[in-house]
Amino acid sequence: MPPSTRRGLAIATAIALLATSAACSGDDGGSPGRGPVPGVTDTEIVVGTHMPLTGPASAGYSKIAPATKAYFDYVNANGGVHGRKITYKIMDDGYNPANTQQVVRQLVLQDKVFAVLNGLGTPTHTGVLDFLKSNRVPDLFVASGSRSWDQPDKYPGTFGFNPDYTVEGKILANHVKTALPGKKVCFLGQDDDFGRDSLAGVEQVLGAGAVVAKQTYVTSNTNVAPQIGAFKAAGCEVVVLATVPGFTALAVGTAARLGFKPQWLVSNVGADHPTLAKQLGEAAPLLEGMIGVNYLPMQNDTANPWIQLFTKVNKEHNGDAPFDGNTVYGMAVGYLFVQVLQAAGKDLTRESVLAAVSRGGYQGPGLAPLRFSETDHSGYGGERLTRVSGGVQAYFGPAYETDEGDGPVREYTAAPVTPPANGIPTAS
Amino acid sequence: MDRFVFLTLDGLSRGAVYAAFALALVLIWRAARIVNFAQGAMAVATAYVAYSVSAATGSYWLGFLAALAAGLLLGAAVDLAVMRFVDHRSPLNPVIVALGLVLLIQAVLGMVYGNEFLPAEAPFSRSALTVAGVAVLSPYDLFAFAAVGVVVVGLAWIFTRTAVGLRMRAAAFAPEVSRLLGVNVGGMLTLGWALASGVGALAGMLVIPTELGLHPHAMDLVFVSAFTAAVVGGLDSPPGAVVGGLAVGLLLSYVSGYAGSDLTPLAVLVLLLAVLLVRPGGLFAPVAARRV
Amino acid sequence: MSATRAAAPPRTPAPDAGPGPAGGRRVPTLLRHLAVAAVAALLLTAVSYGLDPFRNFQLATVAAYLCATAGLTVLTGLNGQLSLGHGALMATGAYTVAFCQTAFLDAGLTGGWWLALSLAAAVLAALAVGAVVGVAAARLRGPYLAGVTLAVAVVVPALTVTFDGVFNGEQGLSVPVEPPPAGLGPYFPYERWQLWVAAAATLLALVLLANLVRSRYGRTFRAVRDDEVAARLAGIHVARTQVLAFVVSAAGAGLGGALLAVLAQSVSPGAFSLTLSLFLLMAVVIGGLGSLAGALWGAVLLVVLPDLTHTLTEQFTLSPAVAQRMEGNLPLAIFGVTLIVVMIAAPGGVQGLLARLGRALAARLPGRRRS
Amino acid sequence: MSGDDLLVVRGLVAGYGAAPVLHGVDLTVPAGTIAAVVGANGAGKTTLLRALSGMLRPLAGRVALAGDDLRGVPVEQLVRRGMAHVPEGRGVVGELTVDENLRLGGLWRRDRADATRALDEVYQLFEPLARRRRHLGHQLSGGERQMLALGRALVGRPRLLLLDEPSLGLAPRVVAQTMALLRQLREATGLTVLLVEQNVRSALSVADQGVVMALGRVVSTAPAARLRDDDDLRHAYLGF
Repeated sequence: MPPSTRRGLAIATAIALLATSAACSGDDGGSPGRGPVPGVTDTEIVVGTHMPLTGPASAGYSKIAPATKAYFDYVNANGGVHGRKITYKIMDDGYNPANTQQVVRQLVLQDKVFAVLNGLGTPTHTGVLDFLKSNRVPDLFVASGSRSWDQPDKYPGTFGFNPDYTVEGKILANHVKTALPGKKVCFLGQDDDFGRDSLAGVEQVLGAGAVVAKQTYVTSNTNVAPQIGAFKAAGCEVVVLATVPGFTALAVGTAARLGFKPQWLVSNVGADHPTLAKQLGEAAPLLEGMIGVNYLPMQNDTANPWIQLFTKVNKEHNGDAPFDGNTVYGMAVGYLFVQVLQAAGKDLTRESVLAAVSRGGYQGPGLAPLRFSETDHSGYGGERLTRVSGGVQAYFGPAYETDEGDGPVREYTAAPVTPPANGIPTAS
Repeated sequence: MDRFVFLTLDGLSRGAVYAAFALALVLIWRAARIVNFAQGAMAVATAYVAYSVSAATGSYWLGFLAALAAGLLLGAAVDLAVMRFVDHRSPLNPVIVALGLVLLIQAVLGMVYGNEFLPAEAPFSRSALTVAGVAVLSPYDLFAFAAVGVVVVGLAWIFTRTAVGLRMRAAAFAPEVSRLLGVNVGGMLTLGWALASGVGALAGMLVIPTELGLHPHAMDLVFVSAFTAAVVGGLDSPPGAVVGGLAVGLLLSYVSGYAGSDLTPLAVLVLLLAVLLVRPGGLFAPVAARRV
Repeated sequence: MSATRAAAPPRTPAPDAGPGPAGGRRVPTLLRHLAVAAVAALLLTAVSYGLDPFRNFQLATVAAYLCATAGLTVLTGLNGQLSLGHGALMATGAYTVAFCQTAFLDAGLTGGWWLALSLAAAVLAALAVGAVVGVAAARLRGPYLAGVTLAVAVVVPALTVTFDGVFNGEQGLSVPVEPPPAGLGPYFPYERWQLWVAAAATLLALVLLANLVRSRYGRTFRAVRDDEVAARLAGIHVARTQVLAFVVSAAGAGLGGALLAVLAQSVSPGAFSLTLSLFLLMAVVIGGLGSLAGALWGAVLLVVLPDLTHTLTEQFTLSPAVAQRMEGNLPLAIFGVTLIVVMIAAPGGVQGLLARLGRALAARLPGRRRS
Repeated sequence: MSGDDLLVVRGLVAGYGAAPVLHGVDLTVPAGTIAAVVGANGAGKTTLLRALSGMLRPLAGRVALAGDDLRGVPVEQLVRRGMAHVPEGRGVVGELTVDENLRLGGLWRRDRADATRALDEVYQLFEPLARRRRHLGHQLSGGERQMLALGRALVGRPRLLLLDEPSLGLAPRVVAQTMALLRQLREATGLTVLLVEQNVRSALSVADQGVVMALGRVVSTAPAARLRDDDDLRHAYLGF
C-alpha cells in the first residue's frame, strides 16, 4: 500500500467512524416529538447543564447539579409540570472552557435540550453565550456572579442567578461603614472579574481611597503569605475577601500563622462555613467571628421550612448525600425553574419561558429579591449578613438590596415566604 | 528589611518541601531514566492513606507512617505492575504511561473520597514564632526542615555509605555490568522506585497541610514547581535538587511579595531559561563527562 | 544517548520515509498530496451534508486539533524533540485571531477573506513564538526541554491574567465570526460552514506539512532525530534543523488554536491550560508518532474519547450516591487505563497497529503466490 | 566428560534477533587452564562469551559449569557460581570511584571478611589502583581501567574468568604484563580463564589451549603451543 493511499484510508475510516456513530445516535438522540419546540414533548422536558464534576475546580460545585436533579425527580414523582417530566442532563466540563464548547453543543445540537440551566462558571459559560444566542436556546440562571449575564440587549435569552460580585462588595462595605467605622480596611481578591467587580463595589460605598492595601492572588499559586504579610505590615483591621473557599481558608490560616487577627468579611462564594471548617480541620475555630453574606436559607437552620423540604428531597432522591450549602443552592435553582415552567403555562415554548422569566415576581427560598424584568437579567439583588458564632454560621440583621451602580444599600423588608405544602410551586 | 527576612524564611520553608519532592524525581530519573509525571498523584494517594489511617486511629503519626509505607509500596507496585512492561526504547512511552497513571489515580481517589477538599492536619503549630518583632518560622516549618534534612542526609548516607546504595548506583549507571557482578538490577530499580515514592509521600505529607487541603489534584502545582526545581538543579544531581528546590521556593516568595503573585509563573520561566541557557544540563550537571 | 533525548518510536522505517515502490511511475509528491487532499475535501463535503450539526462541529474540531497534533508529530515524531507546551502555542494563535477579527470588525471590514487573513496572522504569531522557544529548545535535550516547554505551557495562559487589560483575564475574548455567505442560502447550517472552513484550512496545512516531511528538510529532521552526531558529520546543521522543526510545528499549533477559537467564537486561557498540552502529547503518542496519519487518530481521539466514555458511563444505572462519585471520574479512569494498556501493548500507537496489520496482510498475499 | 572439565559447551546456538551468530559451538575448558579463543573479526568470539555469561539467551545448546547446567540461571546468579565476565571495553563504571568499582565485585559475597581480604590482595596486586582509590572510573587511563576491571573480577574469587579482548587499545608492554599476570594467577590460584583475543600471538603465548573460531563455529581446538608453532594450521585459520 503506498503511503498516500494509507493516509487516505485513514482519513476515510475516521470519517466513516464518525459518520456511523452519528447515524447510531441520530435516531435516538433527537426525538423532537410532534411539536416544533426542541426538548419538549407532551410528557417530557429535556434541559441540560454544564458543571465541573472533576478536576481541581470541582470541589463543592460537583454537588449542585445532582441536587437540582434530585429536586426535579421529586417533582416528577409528584406528576411533573403540566404533565411533563423534567429530564436533567448533566455534562462534566471540568471547568475547562474548551470542554464546555463541546458539551453545550452536544446538549443543544444532539440532545436537543429545551434550555440550558445553571451552567456554572464565568470563563466557561462566557464562551458559549454567542452559541446559545444564535441557536435561541434559553440560558437560564447562570451559576456565577459575573455581570456578563445581565445584558438583555446583547443576550436576550441569558439570565443570571447569583447576586453579582459588585452587589456583594457593596453590602459588605456597607457593614464596614455602619458597624466598623474608622477601621483600616484592606482587600484581597482573585485576579479576575470576581475580585475586580467586588473591589469596585467596596470602593463604591467606602470611597476610592478608603482601602489601605489591595492585594490579589492567582489560583495557581497557593502561597498567600506575601499578601497577608503585606496586610499585617499595613496595619489592616478589616480585610474584605473576594476569594473562593480554598483561598478563604488559606488566607485565614496564613493570617493566624503570622499572628494577624483582623475582622474578616467574605464574599458569598467563599464564605460557606461547613466547607471552610472541613478544609481547616482542627484550625476551624479561626473562623469564629467571620462575617459573610448569603441569600439562601442556612443548611443548618433545621427550623426553616425550606431546609426541611430540601432535606426531605435530598433523602428521597439524592441518596442522602451530605447536605450543605451547595445542595440548598442546587435545589433552589430547581425550584425557581419549576416556578418558571409553571408560569410559562401548558403551551411551553422557548419564547413563553423567556417571557415568563422576564415577568419576574418570583419568590422562593431566597432572602433577597430576584430582579428579573424585561430590562434586568441579573439574579438576586441583595444578600443578608452572616456571622460565625460558637462554630455555627447564622444570619444577623436585616437583608439588604442594592444595584451594581451607585444606588444606595437599602434594607429589604419583604417577609420571607414558606414553601407550598407539597413542596412544588403551582402556576400563579 | 523585616519583610525581606519574612519572605526569605517563608520561601525557604516552601523550598525545602519542593527540594524533597524534586529529590524524589531525581531518584527515579537516576534509577530508570524516567521523569515520573505520576509522582504528584502518587504522593496524593499516600496522603489519602494517611487521612484514612489517622481518621481510624486518631493518631497523626500513625497516619504519617502509613503514608510513608504506602509510598514505598506504591512505588514498588508501579514499577513491578506497570513500568516494567513499558518499552523504554522511546523515552516518551514511560512519560505517557505516567500521565495515564495520573488520570487513573486521580479518578480512583475521586471515586473513593469524592472530589472535595478534606482537611489536612499539621502535627505542630503553624503559628510563626516571633523573634525581635519579626515573625519567623513556625514549629511546623522547623519540623518540615528537619524532616527534609533527615531525608537528604539519609539518602546521601544510603547511596554513598551502604552496599545497597552502591548497588543501586551501579545498577543505574551500568545495568549490564552490574548484572555480571551479581547485582539484581531489576530489584534495585524497584527499590529505587520505592524509595523515590516514599520521599514523594513525605513531601506530600509536608506540603499538603500548607496548601488548600487534601484533594485528588492537591499536588498538581507542587509537581510543576518541583519539576522546575529538579531541572534547574540538574536531574542527575541530588544536591542539585535540594539547591533547585530552595531556589524555586525563594523565587516564588520574593516575586509574590515584591512584584505580585500573578508574575510567579513568568519568573519561573525566566529562571529556567537563565539557568538552562548557560548550563543546558542544570546547575549541577556532571562535567560533560560523556557526550556520546 | 538515546535515553537523554526524546526520540521517536522504535526504528521501523516510517511508512512515508523511503522512496516509493521501485520502478513505478513516480507522480510528483506535491501532485499526489494534492490529489489525496482533493479526494478528502470531496468526501468531507459529502459527509458534511449527511451529518447532523453536532457531528459536523465535532468533525470541525477534529480538523482544528489535527493541525496541532500534526505539528507536534513533526516535532516529536520526526525530529525527536519533546514539547509539553503546544497548548501555549495554540493559545498564541487563538488570541491572535481574536485580536484580528475584532480589529477587522471595528474597522468595518467584512467578508470571508478577512478571516483567512486573521488565520494567516495567527500562524505568523505562533511561528514567531515558536522560533523564540525553538532557539532555546535547540540547546536542550530530553527532560530539560520538557521542563522549559512545561514552563511555557504554564506561563502563556497566566500572562492573559497578568495583562488582563489586553486579554480580559480568565473570561477571555470573543471572536466575531461572520455567518455563512448568503450565497449558500438562508438555512445553511452554521456548523456545516464551520466544518468547511476548518477542513479547508487543515487540508491546506496538511498538504504543506506532508510535502515538507517528504522533502529534503523532512529527511534532515529524521536524520537529526536518529543520530545527532551522524547528522552533524553528514553536514547537517543540527541546531538550525531543530529550530526549523520547532517553527513548523508551532505554525501548525497556531493554526489549530486559531481554528478552535473561530469554532468556539471565543478564546479564554482555561481552554489552553497545561492539561491541553499534556493531552495533545498523549493523543499523538496514542495515535502513533511515526506519521501524520497517526496525528489524525490522535485528533479523533481527543474529540471522541470524552464523548465515548461519557456515553459508556451513562449505560450503567447506578444509585444517585454512587453515580455522583462515578460521574466524571469513571471516564477519566477508563482513559487512564487505556493510555497505559495501549502504551504497553502497542507502543507504536493506533497507526503502528494498523501498519503492522497491513504488513501482515501484505506478507500473506505474495506468500501464497510463492507456495 | 571428565570431572576436571570446568566449562563444557555443547551445540550452543545464539545470536541477535532471529539470526544466529553461533551455529552450534562445542567447547571444553579443563579446570586450571587458560583457553584462548581466536579467530577473525565477526567469527562470533564476543557473542560466545555473552552467551556463556547469559547476557545473551542461547537459542539452543547446553552450557555446564563444573557439571551444573546453567540453563535458566539468571545472569546475576552466575557470579555466585564462580563465573566472572570482564566484558569488551571492560565495563568500568565511570561514575563510581576505583574503590567502589572494586567493592562492587565482592558485594554478592556472604563471606565479608574474605571479600575484604580479596580487596586488599587486589590492591597489592595492582599498585596504581591503590594510589587512585578515590578517583572516578572515567578519570583512569586505559591500562588502569584494565587493571580495575580485572581486579574487580578477582575480588569475587572466581573459578572461571571470561575475558573479552583485554589487549584492546593497550600498549604492547601493558598487554604483556596482563598476559603474564593471567599465567601467574593460574599458577597461584588455579584460576581457569577463557580468553577472547584479536591479538593471537600474545593470547597463544599465555594459553594452554587454543580454540579457533570461524563463522560462528569452532573449527579447531589444539594445544596453544601447537597452534603457535604449526605454520600450516596458523595459515589456514588465522591467515598469518
